[in-house]
Amino acid sequence: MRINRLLSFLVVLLFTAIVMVGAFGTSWNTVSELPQNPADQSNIEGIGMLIFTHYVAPFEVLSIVLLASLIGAIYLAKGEGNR
Amino acid sequence: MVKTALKEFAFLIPLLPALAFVITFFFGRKMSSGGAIVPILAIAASFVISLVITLRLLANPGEVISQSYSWFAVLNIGVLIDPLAAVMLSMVSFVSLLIHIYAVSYMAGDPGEARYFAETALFTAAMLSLVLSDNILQLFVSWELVGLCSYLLIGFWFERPSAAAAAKKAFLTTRVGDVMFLTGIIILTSDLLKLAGGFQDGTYLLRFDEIFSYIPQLSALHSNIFGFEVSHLTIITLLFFGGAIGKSGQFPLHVWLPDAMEGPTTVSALIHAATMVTAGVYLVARTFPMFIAAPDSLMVIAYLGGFTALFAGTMGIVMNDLKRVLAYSTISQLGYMMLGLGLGSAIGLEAVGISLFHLINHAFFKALLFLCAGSVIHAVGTQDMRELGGVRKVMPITAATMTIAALALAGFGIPGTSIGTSGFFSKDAIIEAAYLFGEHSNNWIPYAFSIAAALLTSIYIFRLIFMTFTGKPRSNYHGHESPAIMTIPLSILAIFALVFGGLTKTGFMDFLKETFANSFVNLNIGSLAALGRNQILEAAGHESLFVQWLPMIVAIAGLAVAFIIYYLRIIKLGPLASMKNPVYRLLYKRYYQHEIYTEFFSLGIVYGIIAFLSQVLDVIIDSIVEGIGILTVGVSEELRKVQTGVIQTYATAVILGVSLLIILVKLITEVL
Amino acid sequence: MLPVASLLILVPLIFAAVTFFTKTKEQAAGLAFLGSLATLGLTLYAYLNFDSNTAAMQFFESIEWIPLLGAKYSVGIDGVSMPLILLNAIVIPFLILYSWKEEREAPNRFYGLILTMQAAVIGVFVALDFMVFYIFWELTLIPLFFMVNIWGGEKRAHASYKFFIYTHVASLVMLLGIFGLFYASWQQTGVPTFDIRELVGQFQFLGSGLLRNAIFLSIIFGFLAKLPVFPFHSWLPDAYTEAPTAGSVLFILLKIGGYGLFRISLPMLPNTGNPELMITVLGLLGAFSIVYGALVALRQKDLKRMIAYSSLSHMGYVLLGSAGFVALSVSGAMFQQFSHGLIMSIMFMSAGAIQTGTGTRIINNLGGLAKKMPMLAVLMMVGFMASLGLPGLTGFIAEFLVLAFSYVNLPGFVLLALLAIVITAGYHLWAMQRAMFGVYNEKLGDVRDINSLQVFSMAVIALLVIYFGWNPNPVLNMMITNSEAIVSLVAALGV
Amino acid sequence: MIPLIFYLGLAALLFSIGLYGVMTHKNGIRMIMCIELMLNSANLNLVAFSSYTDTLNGQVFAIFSIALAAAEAAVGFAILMAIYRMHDKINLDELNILRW
Amino acid sequence: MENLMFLAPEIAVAATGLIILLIGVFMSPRTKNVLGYLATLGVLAALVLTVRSFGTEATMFSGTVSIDALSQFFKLVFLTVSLIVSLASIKYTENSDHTEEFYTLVLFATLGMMVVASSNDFILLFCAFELASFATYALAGFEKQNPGSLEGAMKYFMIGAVSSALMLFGISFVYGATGTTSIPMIAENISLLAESPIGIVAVVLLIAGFGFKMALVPFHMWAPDAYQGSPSVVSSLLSAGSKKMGFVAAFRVFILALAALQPDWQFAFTILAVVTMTFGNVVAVSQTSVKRMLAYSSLAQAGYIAMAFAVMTPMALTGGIFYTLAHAFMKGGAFIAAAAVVWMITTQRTGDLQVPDHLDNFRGLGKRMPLAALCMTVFVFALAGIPLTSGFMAKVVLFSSAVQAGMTWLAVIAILNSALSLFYYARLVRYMYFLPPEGKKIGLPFPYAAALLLATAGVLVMGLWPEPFLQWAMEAAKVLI
Repeated sequence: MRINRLLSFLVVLLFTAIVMVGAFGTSWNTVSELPQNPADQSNIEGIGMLIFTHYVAPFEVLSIVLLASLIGAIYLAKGEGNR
Repeated sequence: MVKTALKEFAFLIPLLPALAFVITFFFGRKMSSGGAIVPILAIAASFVISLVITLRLLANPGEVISQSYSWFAVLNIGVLIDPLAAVMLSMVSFVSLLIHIYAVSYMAGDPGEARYFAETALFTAAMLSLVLSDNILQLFVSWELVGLCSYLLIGFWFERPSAAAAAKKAFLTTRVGDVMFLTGIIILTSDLLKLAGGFQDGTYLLRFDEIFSYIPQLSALHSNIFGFEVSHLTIITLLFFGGAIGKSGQFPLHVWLPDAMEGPTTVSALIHAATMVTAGVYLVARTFPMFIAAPDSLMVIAYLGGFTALFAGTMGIVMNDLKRVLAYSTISQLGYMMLGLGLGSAIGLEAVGISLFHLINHAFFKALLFLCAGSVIHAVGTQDMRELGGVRKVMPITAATMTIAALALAGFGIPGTSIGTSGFFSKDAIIEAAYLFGEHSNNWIPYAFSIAAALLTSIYIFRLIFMTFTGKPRSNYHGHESPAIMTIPLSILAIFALVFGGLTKTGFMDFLKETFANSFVNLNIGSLAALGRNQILEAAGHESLFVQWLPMIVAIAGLAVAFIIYYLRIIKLGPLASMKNPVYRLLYKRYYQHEIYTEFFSLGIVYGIIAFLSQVLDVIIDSIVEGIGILTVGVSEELRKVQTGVIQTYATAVILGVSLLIILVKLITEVL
Repeated sequence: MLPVASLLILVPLIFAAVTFFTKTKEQAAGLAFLGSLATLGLTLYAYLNFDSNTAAMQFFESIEWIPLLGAKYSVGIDGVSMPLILLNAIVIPFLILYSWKEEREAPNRFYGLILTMQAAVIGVFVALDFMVFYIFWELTLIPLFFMVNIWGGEKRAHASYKFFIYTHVASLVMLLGIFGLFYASWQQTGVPTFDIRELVGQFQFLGSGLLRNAIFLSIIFGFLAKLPVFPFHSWLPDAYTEAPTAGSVLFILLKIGGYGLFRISLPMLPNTGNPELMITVLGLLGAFSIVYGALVALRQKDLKRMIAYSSLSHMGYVLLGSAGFVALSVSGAMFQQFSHGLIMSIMFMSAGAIQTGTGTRIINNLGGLAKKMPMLAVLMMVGFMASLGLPGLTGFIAEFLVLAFSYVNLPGFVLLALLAIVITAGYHLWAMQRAMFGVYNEKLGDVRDINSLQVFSMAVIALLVIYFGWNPNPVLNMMITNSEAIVSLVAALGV
Repeated sequence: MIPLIFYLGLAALLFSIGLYGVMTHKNGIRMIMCIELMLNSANLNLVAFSSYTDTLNGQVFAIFSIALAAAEAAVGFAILMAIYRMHDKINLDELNILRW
Repeated sequence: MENLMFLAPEIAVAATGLIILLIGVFMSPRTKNVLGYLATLGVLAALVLTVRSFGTEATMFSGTVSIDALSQFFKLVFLTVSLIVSLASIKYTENSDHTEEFYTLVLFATLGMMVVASSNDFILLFCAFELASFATYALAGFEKQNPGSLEGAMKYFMIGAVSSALMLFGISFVYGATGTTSIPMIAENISLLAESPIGIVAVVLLIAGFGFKMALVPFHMWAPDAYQGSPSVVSSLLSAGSKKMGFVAAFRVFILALAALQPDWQFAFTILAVVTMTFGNVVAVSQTSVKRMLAYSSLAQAGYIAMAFAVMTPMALTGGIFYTLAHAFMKGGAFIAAAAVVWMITTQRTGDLQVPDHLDNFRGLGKRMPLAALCMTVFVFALAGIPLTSGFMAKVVLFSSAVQAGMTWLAVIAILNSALSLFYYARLVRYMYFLPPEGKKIGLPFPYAAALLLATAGVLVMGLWPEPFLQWAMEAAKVLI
C-alpha cells in the first residue's frame, strides 16, 4: 500500500507538473483591469438572464438530471424491507 | 494409297479389346469362365485386322496408314501403321490371343477370373494403342496404361503380401523410367514450341513426323549441363531411353521384373516376356531417327544393353525358381535388343530391323517358355526347380515344346545356312552387328558382352531344362499333362519359335527397312549418311568362319556345361553353389540390388530428406502458426491482470494515461 | 435467357434455408438432393447455352448496390468460372447421396450447410465485383467451420479455429490489397468502382511499381493461403483431416483460391513492378509445394492426412501452371483445379468409407480390405491412380499441360516438380497396398462394403474422372479460350 | 491585481489533491469528497476565467456544475449506501469480485 | 418562439419518461408490464420522428442546440439502442416493483445522449453528458441485491466522476483561452489555445472525459467491470448507446471546435485507437465471462471507431459514423442475447449460477434456445467483420479509408486485430453449437425474441443494403467537414 501511495503521489505530481507547465506557459488573454470593488456591481442579474435565455436548454436538461438522480438515488438508497 | 476401308478399321485394333474390357469388367462375373470369350473374340478380330494390314503393307511397300484426330489442346490421338508398327501389332495381338486362350484353362476356377480377363483385355488394348500411336503423347499414355495393367496383374492375387509388394515395386521402378520419359516429352514439347514459334493451326505438336522434321534444329540446340555442351536431342533421346530402361527392365531398373513373376504365369508370359517389356525397345525403335541423330545416346544404349544382357545372365544361372530364371532370361534378351538398336551408329537404320526381328522371335519363344513353365507349375504345383525333376515323363508335350523354346533361346542353328531356330537368326544378327561395330569403331566391348551373354544364356536355360525335365523327381508331386486348350497354344508357339526366324529372315529386314525410308519421315541429315554404310545384310556371310561360328560354339559350350553338371551330375557344385561362396552369394542375392535400393535410396537418402522436411520444416511452419495463437493467449492471460478490480488503480490508470498522453503528444508534435 | 448466375446462388440458398427447417433425415437429405439437382440442372442449362469460343463474360447481370463506393452486384460466367461451377454442381448431388445413409445428429443442419456452402462457392465464381466476391469468399468459411466443428473428428475444435482464423487473416490481407487497388484506381480515374475486370484493367496505370507490387502481393496472399501452397498450408492437414467426409469434400470443392489466381492475379501479374521476380517466386512456391506435399505425404500414417498433403502437392501444379504463364500451362492449371476436385472427392469419400467401416484411418492398422470391400477397392483405385497422375484419367491431362508448357518459361522448376512424380506414386501405392491388399487384418472385425448409394455416387464421379481423362475438351476448350485471353494481355512480358 | 495564474495554480493544486485522494483513499465517502474537490477546483477555474475574460458564461457554467456535483454526490452516496447494506462496509478497495 | 418541432424526438422521449414515472406510481407490480410496452412505443415514436426529420437543419436556443445530420444520425443510433433495450427489458422487469424507475432512467439516459448529439455548447454538452451518466450509474446498480451489479455501478460511478471532473477541468481551460463555451465560437477564437501549451493539456483532458464514455484504453478500466456486473440490458445500453455518446461529443468538440489543434488530437487518437483495439482484443481472448468478453470486444470496437479521428478523411468519418450504428445493432443485440442466457440460467437454476453469463452456460445454446443462439452467432460474426453483416460493411469503409489516407499500417493493425477477434467470437459460437447442452430446451420469451430479431434485422439490412445508411452517415460526416 505504501508503494501504491508513493506511486500515486508520483503520478499526481507528474499530472500537476504538466497542468502547471501548461497553465504557466500560456499567456492568458485577460482584461486589463478587474473591477475594483466587486460589491458595486452584481452580476447575479446577468447570470440569471443568461440562464433563462441563452442557457435555457441546459437548464431544462439540468432539471431532468436532478429528477433522474433523484429517482436513481432514492431507488438505490431505499431499503427493500418495506416491500 | 491404302484403301480407305483399311484406314477406317485401323482404330478398331485397340478399341475392340478396350470394349471387351468394359464388357468383361461389368458383366464378366455373370458369364462362364469369367467372360473370357469376349476378349478372345475381340483380340482375334484385332489380330485379323492387324494381319490384313500387315499383308497389305507388305504388298505395297512404302505405304503407311495414318489417321489423326484432335485430342485436346494442340495434341492429337492417331493411328500410324507403318511396317514397324504392323509387325508389332500382329505379334502382340497374336501372342495375346494365344495366351488368352491358354488362360481360359489356366485361370479356371480362380475367384478373380473375370477380373483377370478384364485386365488382360485392357492390357492388350493399351499395348496395341501404344504400338500404333502416331504421336509421342499417346504412346506415353498407353505406356502408362500398360504399366497400370502390369501393376494390377502382378498384384492379381493381392491377398499375398509378396504379390502386393511386387506390384508396388514394379510400378514404382518403372515409374522412375516413366518420369524420365515424361521429362523427355516435356523438354521436347517446349523445344518444339520454341522452334515452331508458337502453335500452328492444323498441325499436331507431338506427332512423330512433326518431331522428326525438327531433328536438325533440335540437334543444333545446346544446353550447358555441368559444364558440358549437350545437344537437346541427346538429352531428349537419353530421357526416352530412360523410360525404356524402366519398362524393358534394363540395368539398373531391372529389379522389378523378376519380382513381377508373382503374378499368374500367363501374365508373365504375356506382359513380362512377350509384349509390355518390349515396349521400351519399341519406343527406341519408334523414335529411332532421333537416336540416329544423337550418336552419343546410341552408344549409351549399346553399352547398357550389352551389359544388361550379360549381367542378367549371371543372375539367371543361380536362380532356383523356374519363373525367375525365365525373368532374368527376359532381361538378358531385352538387353540384346537394346544392344541391337544401339549398334545403329554402325549399321544405321537397319538396327531397327535386327532388333525388332529379335523382339518378335523372342516374343514367340519366351511366351512359349513361360507357358510351358506355367503348364508345369499348374500341373505340379511348385516352381522351385530343386523340387522338380523328371517332369518329362508326366508332361511330354510340355517338355518337348519347352526344349524347342530353349533351343531357340540359346540360338541353335547352322551358321551360313537357313537352318536354325528363330532365335539363332535374330541373335546372330545382333552379334554380327556388334562385330561390325567393333570393326568399324575398334570398340569390341559390345561384342564381348554379347558373346559372354550367349554363353550364359545357354547355360542357364539348359540348366533349367535339365533340372526340370530330366532326372528323378526330387519331391512328391502329382503331375499330369495339361489339357488341350493349353497345349495347343504351346504347339503353335513352338512351331513359330522353330521356323519363324528362318522363314522370314530377309523378308522381315527388308520390310522394316521401309519404316523410315518412306516419304513420311523426311530425314535429310547429311552427316548420317556415313553411319549406315555397313549394311549387315550385305556383310552377312562375308566374315571369317570363326566369327560366324563363335556364337554357335559358345551356345554348344553352354549346353555342354549344363549337361555335365545338371544331367550327368558329374561335377558336384556343393561348395561352389553355396552361400559360403561370396560370388555365388552375390549372384544369388542379385548383387544386393534390392537391398541397395530399399535401404540406401528409399530409406537412407529419401527417408532422411523426408524426415527432415516433414518433421522439421512442417513442424516449424506449423509451430509458427500455432505459436502465434499460444502467444496471444499467454499475453492475454497476463494482460488481463492489469484489470485489478480496485477502483484506485483504475483512477491511477486514468491519470497516468492523461499525463503520458500529454507528454507523448507534446513530444511527437514537437519533433514532427 | 434465365438470369442463371443469380439463380445459381439463389436456388441452393433457398433450398438450404428450407432444409434447415426439416425435421427428419429423409426430408433433409431429400430436399437437399432436390436442391442440388436443381442447381445441377441450372448449371447444365448454363453450360449448354455457353459459348466456349469467346472469353467474354456471359450471363452477365449488374445492379447498382452501393453507389457511394461504386460497388455493384454484378455477376457473370465465363470460361474460367464455368468449369468450376460445373464441378460444384456435379459433385454436390453425389456428395448428398453418398452421405444419405450415414447416421448423424442434426441432419437438417448438415444438408443445409452443404447447400449453403455450394451457394457461397458458386457466388465466388460468378462474382464480378470485388465486394460481392469478397463477401462470398468469406461466407465460404462459415459452413465449413460449422461442418468441422459439429461433425468433425477428435481435434475438430483446434482444427477449425486454425483453419478459420488462418484463412480469415489471409482474406483480410487480400481485402487490404483490394482497398489499395480500389483507392488507387479511384484516384486515377476519379470514379469509385469495385468492378473486378475494370480494376484489374486499371492496375497497370496505378502509382509506382512498389505500390503495384504491394497490391498484387497482398491480394495473391489471400489466394495462396486458400489454395493452399507451401508455406501457407498449415491449416490444411488439420482441417482436411478433422472434417467429416462431406466436409473434406467441401474443402476440396473450395476452389476459390485458384479461381482468384486466374481471375485476378494473373491478369495483374505482368503489370507488377517486377513481373519476372513474381513469376519466379510463384513458380518456386508451386514447384516446391509439389515436391514438399509429396514428401510429407509419404510419411503420414493417417490416410486422410496423407490425402490432405497430396492435395497440397496437387495445388502446387495450379500455381506452377499459373506461373508458367503460357496459355496452355494456365489452362492446365485451371484443368488441374477441375480434375483435382473430382479426384479428391473420390479419395476423401474412400477414406471416409474406410473410417466408418473400420473405425480407423491409420494406414498400418488396415490391411486386406479389398477382400471385404471390393467395390470400394475398385473405386478407390480409380481415385488413387488418378491422383498419382496416371494417363487416361483427368489428373494426367492437367499435370501434363502444366508441366509441359510451364517448362517454356520455368524449366528448372518443372524439373524440380518432376522429381515428385515417383514419390507421389510411392505414397499412393504404399497406402493402397497397406490398406487394401495383403492379408486381411482380422482385428478390424467384420467390415461391410460401402452401400449402394455410395457405390453409385463414387462410381459416377469415377466415371467422370475417366471420361474427362479421355475427353477433356468439354471444359478444357473454354479454359484455353480464356487463358489465351489472359496471356494475350501480356505480350509485353516477353515470354 | 492578483494574476490569473494564481487562481489557476490553486485550482490545479486542488485538483491534484482531489486526484491523490481518489487514488489513495479506501473509504467511499472520502473518495466522493475528493471528487467534489476536483469538481470545485474546475469551478474555481471557470469562475476565475469568467472574471478575467469578462464573460459570464463561466459563472453560469460553474452554477450548473455545482448543481450537477450535488446530483452526482446523491447518486454516489446512494450506491454507497446500497453497498453498505450489503457488505456492512464502504471500503471500496475490497470490492473486487469483478476483475481480470 | 423556437420551433419545438425540431426537438420532437427529445420531447417524445422525455414525455414518455415522465408519463411512465407518473402512472407507474399508481400501478400494481403485475400491471406494470404495460410500462415496458409504453416505453417501447415512446422510443419508437421518437425514432419515427427522428427519421422523418432527416434533412432538416436548425440551430435553436441561441445556438446552444444544433439540429443537423450528425445529431439526427446519432439520435437514430441512441433511439435504436433504446428501442432494443426497452423491448428486451419488458422481460427483465417482469413482475418487478420498480419497472417505472427502470424505464424512466433508461429513457432519461437516452434523452441525455440525444441532447449530447445535438448540443452545440459546452454547457449543454456537459449537462446532457451528466444526465446520461447519472441515469446509467443508477441503472448499472439496478440489481441492488447483486454485489456484482453494485460493484460495477460503484466503479462506473467513481471513474465517471473523475472523468467528468477531468473533462470539466479541460473545458475550463478551453473556456479560459477562448472566452466562450459555444462550439462555433471556440473555433473562431482558437488561436491562443492552438499556440499555447495549455492546448494540448485541454485536448487530452477532454479526450479523457470523452474517452471514459468511449472506453478507450486507459480510460476504459471501469468498462469491463461495469458491463459484466450490470444487468445485461443495461450493459447493452452502456456499450451500444452511451459509448456512442462519447463519440458524438468528441466529433463535435474536436472536429468542429478544436479543428486548429488537429495534429495534437489526431495523434492522441491514433495512439489510443491502436492501443485500445489491441488491448481489447488480446484481453478478450482469455475471458470466460461472456459479458466481460463482449466488454473487451466493445473496447476493441471503440478502438476501430477511434480510427476515424486518426485518419480524418471524409471517408473515415463516414465509416466511423456508420460504424457507430452498425455497432449499436451488433453489440446491443449481443448483450441482449447474453441477457436471455442469464435469464435462462437464473430461472432454470442450471449451470454456473455464480457467473450466470459464464461461457459454460452457453453450452449447447443452439439446442436450448435456437433463436437466441442464431442471433448471437450473427452478432458475433458481425462483430468479427464477416460479410453480409453490418460489421463487415462498417469495417470495409473504415479500414479502407485508412488505406486511402496512406495510413496502411493502421489498417494492417486493425485488420490483424479483426482477425484476432475472430478467435474468441468463434469460441463462443463453438460453445453454443458444438458442445452438448446442459439442460433442456426452453422457449425464448417474446420481448427477448423481438429485441434480438430487431437487432439481427438491423445487422443484416446494414450488411446487405448499406447504401441508405452510408448516405446518412456521409451527410452526417459532411457536417463535420
